[in-house]
Amino acid sequence: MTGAAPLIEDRRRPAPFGRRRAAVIDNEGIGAYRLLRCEDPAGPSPRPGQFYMLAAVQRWGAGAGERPFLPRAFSVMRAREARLEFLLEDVGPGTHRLAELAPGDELWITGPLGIGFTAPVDGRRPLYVGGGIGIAPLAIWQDEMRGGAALLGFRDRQHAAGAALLRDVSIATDDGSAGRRGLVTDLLEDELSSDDVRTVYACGPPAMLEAVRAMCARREVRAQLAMEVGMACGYGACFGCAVATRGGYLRLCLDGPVLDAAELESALVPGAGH
Amino acid sequence: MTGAAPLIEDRRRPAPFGRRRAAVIDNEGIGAYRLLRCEDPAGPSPRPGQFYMLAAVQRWGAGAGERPFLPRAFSVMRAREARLEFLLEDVGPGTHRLAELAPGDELWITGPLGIGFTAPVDGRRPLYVGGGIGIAPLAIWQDEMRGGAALLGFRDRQHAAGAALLRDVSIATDDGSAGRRGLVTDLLEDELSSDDVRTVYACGPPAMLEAVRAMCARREVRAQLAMEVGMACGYGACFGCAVATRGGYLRLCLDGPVLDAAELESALVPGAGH
Amino acid sequence: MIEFCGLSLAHPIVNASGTFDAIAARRCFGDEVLERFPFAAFVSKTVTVAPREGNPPPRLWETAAGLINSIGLPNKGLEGFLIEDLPRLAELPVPLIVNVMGFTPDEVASLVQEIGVRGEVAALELNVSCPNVESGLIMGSDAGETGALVARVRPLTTKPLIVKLTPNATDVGTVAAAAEAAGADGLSLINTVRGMALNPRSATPWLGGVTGGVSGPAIRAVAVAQVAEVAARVSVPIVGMGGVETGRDALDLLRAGASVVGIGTQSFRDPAAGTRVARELAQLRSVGPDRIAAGA
Amino acid sequence: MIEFCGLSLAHPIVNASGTFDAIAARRCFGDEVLERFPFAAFVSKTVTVAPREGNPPPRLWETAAGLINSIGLPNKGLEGFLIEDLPRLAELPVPLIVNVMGFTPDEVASLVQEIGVRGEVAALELNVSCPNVESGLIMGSDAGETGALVARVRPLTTKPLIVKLTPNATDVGTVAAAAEAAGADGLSLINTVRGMALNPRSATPWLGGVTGGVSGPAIRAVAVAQVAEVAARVSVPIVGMGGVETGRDALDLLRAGASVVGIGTQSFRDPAAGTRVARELAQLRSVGPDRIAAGA
Ligand SMILES: Cc1cc2nc3c(=O)[nH]c(=O)nc-3n(C[C@H](O)[C@H](O)[C@H](O)COP(=O)(O)OP(=O)(O)OC[C@H]3O[C@@H](n4cnc5c(N)ncnc54)[C@H](O)[C@@H]3O)c2cc1C
Ligand SMILES: Cc1cc2nc3c(=O)[nH]c(=O)nc-3n(C[C@H](O)[C@H](O)[C@H](O)COP(=O)(O)OP(=O)(O)OC[C@H]3O[C@@H](n4cnc5c(N)ncnc54)[C@H](O)[C@@H]3O)c2cc1C
Ligand SMILES: Cc1cc2nc3c(=O)[nH]c(=O)nc-3n(C[C@H](O)[C@H](O)[C@H](O)COP(=O)(O)O)c2cc1C
Ligand SMILES: Cc1cc2nc3c(=O)[nH]c(=O)nc-3n(C[C@H](O)[C@H](O)[C@H](O)COP(=O)(O)O)c2cc1C
Ligand code: FES
Ligand code: FES
Repeated sequence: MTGAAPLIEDRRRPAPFGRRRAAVIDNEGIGAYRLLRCEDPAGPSPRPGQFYMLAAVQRWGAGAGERPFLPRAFSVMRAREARLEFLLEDVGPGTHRLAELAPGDELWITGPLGIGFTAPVDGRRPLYVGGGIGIAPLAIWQDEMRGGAALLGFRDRQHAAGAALLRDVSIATDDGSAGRRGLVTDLLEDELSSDDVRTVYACGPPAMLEAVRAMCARREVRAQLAMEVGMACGYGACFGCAVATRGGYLRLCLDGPVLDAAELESALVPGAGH
Repeated sequence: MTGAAPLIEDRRRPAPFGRRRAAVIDNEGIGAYRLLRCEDPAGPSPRPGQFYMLAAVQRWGAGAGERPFLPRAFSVMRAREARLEFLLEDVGPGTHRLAELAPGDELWITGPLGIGFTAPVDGRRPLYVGGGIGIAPLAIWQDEMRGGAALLGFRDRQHAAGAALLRDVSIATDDGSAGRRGLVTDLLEDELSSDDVRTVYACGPPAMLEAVRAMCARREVRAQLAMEVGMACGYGACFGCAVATRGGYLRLCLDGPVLDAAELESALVPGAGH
Repeated sequence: MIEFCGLSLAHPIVNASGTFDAIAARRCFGDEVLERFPFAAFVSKTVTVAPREGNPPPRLWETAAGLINSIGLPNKGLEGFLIEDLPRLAELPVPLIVNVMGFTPDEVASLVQEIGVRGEVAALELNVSCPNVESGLIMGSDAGETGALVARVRPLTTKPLIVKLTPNATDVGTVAAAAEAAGADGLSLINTVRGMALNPRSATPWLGGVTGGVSGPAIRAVAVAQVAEVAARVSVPIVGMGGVETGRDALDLLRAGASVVGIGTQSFRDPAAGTRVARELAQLRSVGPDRIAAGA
Repeated sequence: MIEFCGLSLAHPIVNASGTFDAIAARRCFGDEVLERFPFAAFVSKTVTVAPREGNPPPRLWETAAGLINSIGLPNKGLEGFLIEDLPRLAELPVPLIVNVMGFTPDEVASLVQEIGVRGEVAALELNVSCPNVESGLIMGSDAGETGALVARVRPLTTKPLIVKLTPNATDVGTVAAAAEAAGADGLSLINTVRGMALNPRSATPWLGGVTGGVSGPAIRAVAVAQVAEVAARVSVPIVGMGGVETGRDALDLLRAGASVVGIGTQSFRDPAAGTRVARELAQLRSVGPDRIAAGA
């Protein structure tokens, strides 16, 4: 599928209507992350960059008895043979519950949702820039693109274990415990200095995305950003996932989560990140 | 302790202040019921007829994400060597959750609470009348009284398995699948016809308690009824467990759950039972 | 088939305004949405005269058994609605109810007139949960203001007029009675309950709009109370909503006095929730009351 | 030590009126209740002039993340309170705040006068808000009535007067401002939110009192909103309550503008909940804001 035309509908595979059950196959620790795999015989194969709304069938509303109440959004990290893979980090009640699921447990899933990445044009080569859990959608995209270098930033060595999920990686960590000490944007700066005939595909925390956006804008490098923001529904129903663009607010679940960096004045989305 | 003076404070063993954790020892099926045993090293030994407020430490608020929210009241069925036994039937979200607890799980318990039974006076002999799950407080009381006949009514054979928890029992079942076909009050009618020098101790559904109350009133047989009504707190804080007596409403958790039948105009408490 | 304000509905479950965007859902799920449309009528998100961007984000906060939203009624405005959205909403397999709100009686009048005249539109829902620009108070919290507004716009359309009440009022029953007296054909309630959350990091309000509205199971008991209160005061039919999750919850609102039940937040958890609730409701109604209690 | 309306409190956690009966708790738990008293002040259940039996049962219904109660203010009446309860409440190791309600201004006046004069009493809380009792219109939902009532009784005692507001009002801020202007020393909120449940078997109202009041986590977001709204309008200190379960919830109410936090329904789940919440709150306050967010 390399070189797919940038038509919107090529970037969106429609989802079956309504949530459906999906059996958990396994749930493996990868450093600081969990790789959650489930069956999805009824679903179409997603486009890279699309996401799913996930909830556990059992005990979604458990624990302290309050949250999680709504489903949570997760980028698909890989999809093959009617199986979906998600990468997640336990950062709150929803991800905590998903992180403890075991084979035999069930998920509610709705998806694929949103609009994914488009291939580079004009002979540019892809460059993936990921921060932390943001590596997830880059993995499936790198697969489909059949290559391209990945620059990945992590907090520390434990998180950097996630880098094994991509190929051709360069790593930076905040504490220098793996790869170069520093930020992934330091790697990006070097890379673009030596070769800027690139299209950048980035996913990560808001501050990282904003640095990538600004750097690419300065160098006139095209960039697509897979963004995150709190979502209640994931399919355009609640208008809760508004992101400010040059053209006004858009619903990230419907017109994203992948946005062209040129649409944004800033990628510093309020309320996102940890 | 046979022949304990009917002083209120002899019928109430005060509880440690605040809820405390109690490890589940086992949770055994007995016909249609569950016998739930837990450790309670910190608690005093309860008086027969007293109750505890129970909640699971984990997943109290789980399932559909709503109920159970408040703790639930359970009569103590036996207490020895710092272990408490409860008998319960799965009739709703709270009892359902308790019914699935396994060794190693933990309970929140508060108790013992309320006022228990008093021994017969004037040389009367005890007679226990239980309906369904209402056998629980009669078991510990029969132990302490060192005997006395028990008349027990159940829906069917499966429920009648609970009769094994008492001694000297006569059984009636609604469908005749165990013991005599009919109501426990038929057994009581026969028993009182042949010997009414008795004090009746009854626990069961409202309709049964009301029949017992009326029958005993007619024959001028003293009766103590262990009653049930919805409770939020169990320690007199919410005023939610009001039961109408000849002297006005009382808080069943504080001035019951064992009431002298003579105090009641009717034992048909609204909102109780299934 | 049930009859509601002159509309024939296949079952009593509709969506709550602003909680299901049929056009967006079609983009996400394709035409399966039309084939398996979960609601017996479709209620649009609120339309205002001028286009609105909506409130600054964040717009959502998850709370105990509920959600607080501060969306701020983003919409394309009257003209955008008529030109872009109405033709697509007309393709839905169910009657269309258009929800409108104005910041002045004149605005409401032009919304009612221009939307009411369109053949695609089966009925109008008047959202009166908006602040009066002069007094700052919510119009719908005052019986006098609500009655005057309804009386003013009632003659402007022949279509059924449903007035959507706010729960943030001292005396919803009196507001409802005033709306009925002024000519409302139906009432819908409850809208969201005013609520707020703080950012755990900064201790400032989390929502860009500062306060928001609570929806979901947390407000269900409030909905049952207000529907019962209003049903006791009026004889026009009621769309009951607020925290409905299951057929049993829908049944409770019907028993409290509603004729039709709206599903809001629950659709966020499952886009097809309306279908499930309608099915559960039909099942509950096909058994006797005792079986209902047992199956609860 | 914190200062609240002239009272010195060991920490900012008190009980919400009607959710902890210190006399009953002593019967259940013995003197351990005094030794480990969970609250920095004790607020009595509402006292009325005449004794009250309370509402017919059932009085409780469990709902999503909350409870609906229809208790109906059972109490021994003014005389019974003064003779039987006051001496025992005086034995508590903390200041005593007596909550009172009258069905007429005269009743309120005699309650304030006769209770305010007692040395055992540190402050009075005026319940103008109970939704369970049929007193016709609820006084506390109207700024004029509330202001007039407070002005009338203010001169009758030298003790601090806390006015407990109802959340079932269109405009709580204005009621609060009227209470302050009329001389209230403090305000407390929120009382329960009007709600209702149906008997699954009979489809009739479950509660003997027909409607009731919702409390617990379900109303927390409403409490935060109303406390913030009132704090923006008045300068007297506020007792914030509604759905507090953890120290983090208490912190939110303090950040929203309260000086003291009340624990209600949570005490039903654990009699010593007040102690835990006070401890959690102290821990949260001893760390920086970032650690607070992380530990939430
Ligand atoms: C399109 C998309 C794709 C995503 N892909 C992935 C992925 O592949 N892997 C992954 O791990 N994550 C992914 N995320 C993020 C993931 O959805 C969130 O981490 C998750 O929702 C967190 O839920 P939680 O309950 O664990 O944590 P929460 O407690 O919900 O915390 C998450 C953040 O939400 C905010 N927050 C805190 N409390 C509340 C509240 N009560 N209500 C609302 N917001 C609150 C805070 O900013 C907090 O830092 C994606 C998000 C989007 C939108
Ligand atoms: C002093 C005392 C001692 C008891 N001892 C025992 C015992 O030894 N063993 C035992 O099994 N049980 C005992 N019970 C009864 C036990 O407490 C109840 O069965 C239990 O509370 C049921 O909880 P649940 O969540 O399983 O069911 P619920 O769904 O709470 O159903 C129980 C009943 O409550 C009512 N109800 C239904 N929904 C609601 C609601 N939302 N809010 C309020 N009420 C509702 C209905 O009448 C229903 O039939 C005792 C009760 C008391 C008061
Ligand atoms: C995200 C969101 C957006 C809403 N937007 C509107 C709206 O535009 N117009 C309106 O009248 N009501 C709106 N509502 C209120 C709902 O229609 C409904 O009255 C309320 O959510 C209660 O129902 P629920 O508990 O089932 O969600 C909105 C509710 C939510 C949660
Ligand atoms: C069972 C019960 C009884 C109550 N009784 C009173 C009362 O007598 N007087 C009063 O002012 N408030 C009363 N309240 C209201 C509480 O004081 C408090 O305002 C409310 O419950 C909100 O707090 P919570 O969510 O922590 O329970 C009562 C609440 C409950 C749940
Ligand atoms: S998450 Fe609901 S509209 Fe995007
Ligand atoms: S259960 Fe709360 S007073 Fe009895």
